[in-house]
Amino acid sequence: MTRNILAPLTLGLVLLFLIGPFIIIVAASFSAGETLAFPPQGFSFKWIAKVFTVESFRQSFGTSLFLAIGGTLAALILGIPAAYAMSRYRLPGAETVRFMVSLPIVVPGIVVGLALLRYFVIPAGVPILLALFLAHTALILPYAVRVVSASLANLRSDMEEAAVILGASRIGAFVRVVLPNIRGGILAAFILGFVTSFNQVPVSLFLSGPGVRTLPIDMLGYMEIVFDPSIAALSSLLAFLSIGIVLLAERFLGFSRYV
Amino acid sequence: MKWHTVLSSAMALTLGVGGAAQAQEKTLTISVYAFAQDEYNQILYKPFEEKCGCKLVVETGNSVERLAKMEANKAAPVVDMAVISTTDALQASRAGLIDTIDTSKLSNYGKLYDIAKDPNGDGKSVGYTFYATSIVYRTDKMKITSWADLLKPEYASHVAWPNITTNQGPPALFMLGTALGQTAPDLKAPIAAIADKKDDIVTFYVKSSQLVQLMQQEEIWAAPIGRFSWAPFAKLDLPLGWATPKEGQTGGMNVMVLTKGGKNRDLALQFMDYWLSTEVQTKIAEAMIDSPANAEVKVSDAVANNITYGEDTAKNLKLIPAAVALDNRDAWLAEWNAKVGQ
Amino acid sequence: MFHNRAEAYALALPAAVFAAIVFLVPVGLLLSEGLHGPGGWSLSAYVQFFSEPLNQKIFLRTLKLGLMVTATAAVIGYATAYAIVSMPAGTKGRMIGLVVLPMMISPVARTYAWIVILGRTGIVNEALKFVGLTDAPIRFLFTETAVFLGLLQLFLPLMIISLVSALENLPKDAVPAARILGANWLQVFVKIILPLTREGLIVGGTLVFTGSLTAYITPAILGGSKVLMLETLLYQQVTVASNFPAASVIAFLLIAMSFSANILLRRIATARSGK
Amino acid sequence: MSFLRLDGLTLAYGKTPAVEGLNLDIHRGELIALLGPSGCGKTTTMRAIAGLMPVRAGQITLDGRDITRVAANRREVGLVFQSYALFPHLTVFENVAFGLRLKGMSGKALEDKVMAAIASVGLTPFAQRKTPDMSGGQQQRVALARSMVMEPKVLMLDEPLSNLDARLRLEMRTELQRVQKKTGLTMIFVTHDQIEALALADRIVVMRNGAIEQIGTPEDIYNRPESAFVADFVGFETIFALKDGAMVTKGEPVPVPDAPAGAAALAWRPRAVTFGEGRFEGTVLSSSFAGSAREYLLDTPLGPVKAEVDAALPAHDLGATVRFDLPVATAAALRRAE
Repeated sequence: MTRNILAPLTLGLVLLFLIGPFIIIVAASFSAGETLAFPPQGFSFKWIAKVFTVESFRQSFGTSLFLAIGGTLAALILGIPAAYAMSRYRLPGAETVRFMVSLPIVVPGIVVGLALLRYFVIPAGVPILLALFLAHTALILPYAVRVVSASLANLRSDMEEAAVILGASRIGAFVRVVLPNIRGGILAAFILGFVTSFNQVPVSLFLSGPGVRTLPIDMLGYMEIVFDPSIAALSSLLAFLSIGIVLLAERFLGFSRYV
Repeated sequence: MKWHTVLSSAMALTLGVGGAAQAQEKTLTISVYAFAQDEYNQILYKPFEEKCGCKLVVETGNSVERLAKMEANKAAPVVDMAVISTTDALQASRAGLIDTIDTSKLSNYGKLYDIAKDPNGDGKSVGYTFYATSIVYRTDKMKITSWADLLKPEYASHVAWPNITTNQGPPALFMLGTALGQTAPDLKAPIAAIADKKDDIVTFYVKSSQLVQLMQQEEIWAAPIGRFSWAPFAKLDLPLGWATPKEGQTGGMNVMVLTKGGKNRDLALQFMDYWLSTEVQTKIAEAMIDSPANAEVKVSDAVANNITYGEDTAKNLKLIPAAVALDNRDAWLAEWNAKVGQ
Repeated sequence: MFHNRAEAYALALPAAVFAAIVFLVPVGLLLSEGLHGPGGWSLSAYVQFFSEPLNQKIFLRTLKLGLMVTATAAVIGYATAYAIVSMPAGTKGRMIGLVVLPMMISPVARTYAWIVILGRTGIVNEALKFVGLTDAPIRFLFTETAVFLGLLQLFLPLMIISLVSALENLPKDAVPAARILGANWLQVFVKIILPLTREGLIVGGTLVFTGSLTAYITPAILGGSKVLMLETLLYQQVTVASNFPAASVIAFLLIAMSFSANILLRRIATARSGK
Repeated sequence: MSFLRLDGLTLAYGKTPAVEGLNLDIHRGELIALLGPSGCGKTTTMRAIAGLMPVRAGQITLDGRDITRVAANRREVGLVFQSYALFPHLTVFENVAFGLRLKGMSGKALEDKVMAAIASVGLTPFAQRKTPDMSGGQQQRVALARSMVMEPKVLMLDEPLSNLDARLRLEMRTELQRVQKKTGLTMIFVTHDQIEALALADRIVVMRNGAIEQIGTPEDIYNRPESAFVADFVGFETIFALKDGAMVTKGEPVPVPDAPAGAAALAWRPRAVTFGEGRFEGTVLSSSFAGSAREYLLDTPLGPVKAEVDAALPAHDLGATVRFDLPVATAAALRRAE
């Protein structure tokens, strides 16, 4: 019966390993000291307060928010029809489509960032923000397609046929029957895409320009200059924001069923 | 390449990226070092924006990275003016990325130390600050009287050394060479000395800010740094000192340059002139960010002790001439990669 | 199943074309850059890249760390996922939540946390000292160990999540059935669990391996210039050296490694399952 | 005049043909069963009638209107799916109201009509329930009400009883018959279960390999199968083809001088086999007890023969040798030997 002790023990150690850094970051956010340290030196809200005074954070937060929301929406707009086509139609070349759409998972982000910089931004004058938007959309696309495909697979296709026979148009059937039933999947894809985009570093590494910087790159830049706990504070704030959103989603939509 | 343009403009349209709204206001795009942006914002950017009724767009990063970007954007320059190291300015000059500066439009030009007026002698750069590079160290753990002390067996495993690609790298190696009695510009001797201790040395740092954390964690006891990074160390609750090695201190100068083909030439010159003014240079010095290059700046002793102040100090720094640094840069990197890199 | 082909293409093509334009075209151009020599097409950039011992070393290090992180994540991942899956529904949900939790925090901050943890006066060294395993603090920072741990912490959740969903789809009685038929735990794993969860392993493995190839921050901060990896080297080649042929070679290596890992994982998973 | 007419209907999945040149006439108010093994094209045919499957060639006429190219949502046909295909995000009421709302109906008229439909399948107390919470039988009633409320010209049901347990199956069978008789609705249902088809349908269409094998009343199909395929399907277990006035067997041909004219094969149900005496001899391969009867499988020089005898008679052991006969009088004469 050793397994009965072994399993929780493994799980405990793994969770400690995974969550340890998280705890340290959260603790450091409330530190009174000048550097990251654990246990934190004293208790204060000064670093949390400082986050709101750094102007570049505000700007890059806006950029990241735009990319995460816009990119995820764009990825869903492209991804939902693609997932639908692959699950509901006899599609010659479906494998090619699947491959194309999943490329962003297999191609390292840093390469994509560089390629876009070199061939879109510089020669064609594509604005950096647009390049970032395209890159983030492409990056989220595989997740959008995968999660939506999964929820479509759980939805019997004869439901749409039933709707059509009852008088709905194809689009009507999609809107009235398919969409309401994959809502959770779409929300899951949205959250997954949002988090992926928001925390994305490698793709954005090369894609920064005057006034255009994503938040993680800005944080990285900030850490290169000032090594104080305000980054920890900012990260904690963002983490709690994300956790809050996920919990709300879970509460109202049972989001975890779809991941 | 046409489809690129079509695609991008189509995308821009759908995105509603309005170029029109921006164009109404005069915009000056500058490229600067990333540190102390909040202070610069208060002392320099905001007042300038009010003065000129224009908008400043700021790109930040280290000198080399930003130079690489300028080179990439050569055909369609993004930034109007940049501040970089003298070596990078010389490289930019040779690569045809920057223009001659019309100093007659800089009312404060005459107030500068002579060494700051045209450091590369090509009329394409103006110094706005200089700094000493020496060693920050734990006075309770070690005694530093020479650059070579850092490689002592009992010290080496507590040292962070600047990577060759940083601005501090070559000067520090040059001083180490001097301490070893080898002053050849190929830096082979000091690189070999570092290579001997490469496993002991904690890290070859790229960003000096990290050193504050490492110092705090007692990961390191000493590191060669530029004086401009000194302030955060001073805030630590540790016995830290600024070494005055017998070989002297080295250092560097940062300069302003104008991008060739930059759209807002007059505005850029106005900005440069404002930055060089006694008022702004004094405030920046008092904030312990940059040492002044303007001779009229007077600061208190407390401030002077924490920055690199005065023309005499500047003259005594053992600097590597920009041309030497530039001509040897590739060879140094190759030598470093071959000996230390692996 | 619908049969209108035009409709199907109208739905699927925008995504595929988008990925092609944003991904395939620029990445293809980038790769072709490494194949241009002085007189047309040539492999000179590759020859030059690999002629430097440092580059060889970085390449091997990247490969090694990627494989180690993936393998470790797979082993720990299976154990953890199995433990999670065998829990009652409520606890299971909470455990998955805890596993996903670190993904909510910026990788920038997560990586910096390791500087605190692995420092000479950090928790790990203090713990080792307390237990009496060492007298002098061990140096972790700026070593491959630090990068390994950082990468593992970054990507382990992806593996666990992939394996949890794979294990959940495992037919309920498959494992007991195999046990009754006389299989030991290793045999159960190799003959039942592995083949039935191979999609999860492939997805998780690819995400972890590719992730470790592309995670710039971790090697940059925890490894520094002493532990260069291909991704940090790529960044350096572009920003410091403006050496685009070399960057193209590195890009090719990264993509090739990522694809090979994907194919290899598929192979391993298929071979073991006995088709 | 036929109400629903399939004329030379040809269907295919990509390059795989599914139904080839099918002709069928269905009268108003008829209850038709499409019977056949899986893959025979019965479901495909039904989907083509519903408009869910493109027609390669041929014509479908419903109530005098050519609907071959009419979109599924304008065909005025109903379809109850095998899985019921209820909308899980909607209540019973909303499921039933779905089609009416699309027609623009609302308010009291809608409510009355929907509630009447729900009442007609006995689910009034469940109107506000979400469908996934209901039992299989209840779900099927919802599906039925949802289709019926649209007053389709033809109502089709895909394997309507296959997902129900034995007791519910009987109940639902009665229900379907009652609804059909009451409304006079033309109904087509697809099934692979001959008992279901025989019990429910006015006429049975037996399909095989994408074509119609035989059309007839349940009595026709049960008693007068035309081919070996249909005979086998409705329980004739022992079938021998006729050639030159003799049965083709595994061993020697057996002359049948009194075979009916035009017969291509003879078929016996197990009960039609004379057991214990006769011209032939076989050994008992297996014996199974089925309540009132006992079934033997015999290994004979003719080939395997299945016989059923009264269970009251003494049982034979495995391996025992018994005599039996295949009287022409109890055989069904088939027009096709396949």
